Amino acid sequence: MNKVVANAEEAVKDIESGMTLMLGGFGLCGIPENCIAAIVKKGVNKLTCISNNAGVDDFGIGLMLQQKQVKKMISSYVGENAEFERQLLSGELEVELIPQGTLATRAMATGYGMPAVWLLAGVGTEVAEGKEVRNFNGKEYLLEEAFDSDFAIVKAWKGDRMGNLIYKDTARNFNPMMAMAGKITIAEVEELVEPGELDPNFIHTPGIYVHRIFQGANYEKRIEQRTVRQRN
Amino acid sequence: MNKVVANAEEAVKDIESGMTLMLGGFGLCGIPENCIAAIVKKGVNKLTCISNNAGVDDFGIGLMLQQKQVKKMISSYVGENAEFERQLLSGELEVELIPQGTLATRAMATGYGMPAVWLLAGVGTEVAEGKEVRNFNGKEYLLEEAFDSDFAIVKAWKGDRMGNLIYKDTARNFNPMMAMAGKITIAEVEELVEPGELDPNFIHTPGIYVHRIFQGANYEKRIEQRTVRQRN
Amino acid sequence: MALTKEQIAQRIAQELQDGFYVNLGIGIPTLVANYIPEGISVVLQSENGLLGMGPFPYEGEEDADLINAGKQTITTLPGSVFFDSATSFGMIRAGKVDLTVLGAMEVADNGDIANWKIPGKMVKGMGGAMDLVAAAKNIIVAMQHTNRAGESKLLPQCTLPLTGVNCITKVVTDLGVFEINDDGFRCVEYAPGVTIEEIKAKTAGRLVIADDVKEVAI
Amino acid sequence: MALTKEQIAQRIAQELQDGFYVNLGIGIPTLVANYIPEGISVVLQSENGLLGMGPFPYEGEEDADLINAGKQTITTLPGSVFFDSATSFGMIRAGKVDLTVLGAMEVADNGDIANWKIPGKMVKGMGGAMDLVAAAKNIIVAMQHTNRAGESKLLPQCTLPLTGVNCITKVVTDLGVFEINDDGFRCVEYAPGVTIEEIKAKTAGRLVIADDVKEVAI
Repeated sequence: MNKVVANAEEAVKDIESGMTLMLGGFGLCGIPENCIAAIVKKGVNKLTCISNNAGVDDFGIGLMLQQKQVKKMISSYVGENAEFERQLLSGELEVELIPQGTLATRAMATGYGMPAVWLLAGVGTEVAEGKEVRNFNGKEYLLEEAFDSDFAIVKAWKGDRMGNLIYKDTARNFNPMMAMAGKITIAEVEELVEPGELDPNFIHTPGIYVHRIFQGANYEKRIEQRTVRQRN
Repeated sequence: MNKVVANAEEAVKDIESGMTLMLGGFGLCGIPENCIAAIVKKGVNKLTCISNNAGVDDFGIGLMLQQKQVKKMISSYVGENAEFERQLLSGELEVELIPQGTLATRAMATGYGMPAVWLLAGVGTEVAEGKEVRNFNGKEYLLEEAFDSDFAIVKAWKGDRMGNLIYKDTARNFNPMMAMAGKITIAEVEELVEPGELDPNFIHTPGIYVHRIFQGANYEKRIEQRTVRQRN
Repeated sequence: MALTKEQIAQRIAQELQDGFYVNLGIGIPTLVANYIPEGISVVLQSENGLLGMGPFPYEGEEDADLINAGKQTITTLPGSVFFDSATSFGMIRAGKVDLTVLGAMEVADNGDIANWKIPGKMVKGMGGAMDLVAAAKNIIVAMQHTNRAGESKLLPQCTLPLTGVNCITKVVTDLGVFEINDDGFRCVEYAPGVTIEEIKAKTAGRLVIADDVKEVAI
Repeated sequence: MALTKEQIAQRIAQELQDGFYVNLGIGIPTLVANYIPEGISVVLQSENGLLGMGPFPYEGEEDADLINAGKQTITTLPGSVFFDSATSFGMIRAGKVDLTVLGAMEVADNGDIANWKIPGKMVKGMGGAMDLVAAAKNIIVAMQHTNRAGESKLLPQCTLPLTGVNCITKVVTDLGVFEINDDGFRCVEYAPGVTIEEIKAKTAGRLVIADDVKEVAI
């Protein structure tokens, strides 16, 4: 079993215009930089992207927005992106905003074979519009559907040929759920290792969820808010 | 923050007759041996136990059954236990059998704050009796409720004072879900370490779910089916 | 001559494809692992929480913390991964397991299966069987064609409480190989020395003999 | 004299209890971490996937893979643990977080909160705010009592799109501390030098002054 592909270009070769992609990452942390670059290079468009954020003007999904490749963003927070705002206000771009935990849990539902989940977030707000509400034990919940997508694209710290993945620190974020939810899941990793090198007790994403894997190159790992303290 | 208690007796001191307990373990693998012994010693009864299995005659939950402490078992498989069978046939013991994945996922639902989940298992069978059925995308699912319990009792490999836990191999099984689902969660561990000794990237159960922890003693770790191969 | 249990397992092993994730039930299905074809790499899932189940341990190397869904001591392989039971059944439910092989007491010609409960007998529980049959895309049943009383286990409808409905795609018995489709059981292979007449006589459910029916090749 | 942002944070820090798991929102709430009382040990949750958030890193030690929900570089502490976002919001939804501190644009006297959207302005999204307010047991809002136009942010009902309903239990503003119950805002403390008359004048929602109202002690 060998799921390794040569590079990002090969990994995304059958992503077509009009498809729906799920992408891991929170802000610019843990995003699949190499695959995003390859999609930009490939030039497909009319994409629907399910991702917690939409990058910044010149990095992350922002690079796809610059090339007008995105038809619709499904996210919880899309600030810090002037081009996004311009396309949204001009009607070139659609956006569906959903609560962050709902986004994470709808992706998890897909990965667990659950068609929909009952969630608290958004009850009594405009997020609830058009959704079934049900009272369980005195609390109201919204019925939220699992996501359906064509590809999931995630970034991990290390991975092996069989697709087993581990993430580093808060770069884990949405990556495990997106990985589980993909019909076809592409993983780019900082370090590709042989099966057996990752401790079987400490693998975050079992390889069964991952269809293609490659070692990425030239990670920039940009920091959005560099906050530091001074040494005494 | 220090969640450490002295021993199993102290950990279970406020478990009372009539309560509902969730217990980790699959077969005799990964069961909270020390807490079970302490509950037997304590002599509470009329317990409802949510556990995938019911132990064997002289080990695991079987020890509680011997003392007639269990009113009801909620499990997926209860074979290998003659005393269980005797009590069941005589009407002393109630049993609710539910599919293994449904058991795991109902516990997970509790830990994720979801009141109920839509699951495939059991559609068209007697498991579906009395349950809401709904068709999503052409498939039928049952509405299965989250579990409500008084205590969850789990066994981990290592844990720290803050309640962070890691499990070993297939002794993980139901333990993480039970730990997440407990109103009060008790963890017994083979090795109790200081905060910082467990790698924060590889903790299976975050301490926020664990209320009491102690280092267990004298683990027997009995094997149910010892299967081996011969060296050439 | 009817197929032995080992031969049933051997025949089922021919269904394996390179890269398959496979869940093998207790009994004959477990034996399938012994006949994985040369050049084919599959990963065995054990629903208690392991992908990449290896062989039994050498004597003296058994580990109580490392068992399969049949509670047998096992080993891991390079690339193995452990996970909790919710994740395990999540991957089953999401259709990530390519092939599931199960035993059965009865299979109906519409794909229903009964394998967990006999009224009047002590019920041990369904374990993970209901989850597996409800969710797996591709389920092969491995069983004897008839029960101890000589009665067909391939029925027009199950008489025992069901484990799952419309879920079985193929049955391999000591007498042959049967696909299940809208016309019922379609016999595509017969065991060496077993006649079509015997198969017809011992199959209570709707049966179609494939035009190109052939002998099981092992 | 009205409370400064730091003093609002300081006052909220008095609500912390030993062993609390706490989620602090962006803005004034973040400052609460600077005033954790002596002898009290709390664990800070960052909803992007961390329990045990530590201080900002020393210059040169920033790690792009280690950020908080405000996307700021941070550090860990002994006992910290990372997890995915579904687990993070699962623990929030299951009520495992003891205290949540959030900013707001408006709070209503029934506990409704609006803090994510202003009609006519570019909407950036609710992020995790709706999940937090829907699920947390104990939510304190930290905010200025009035907006830039001098209008009350403590209202009979929110005018902006809601983030959550009936969920806020306490509000700490520059003018004082207000519990929310069936009678509306109950002023239990006033900022040094702030008069009850000023609080009454600047509170549009139903207001009750507690019999034992006292000056905020910091």
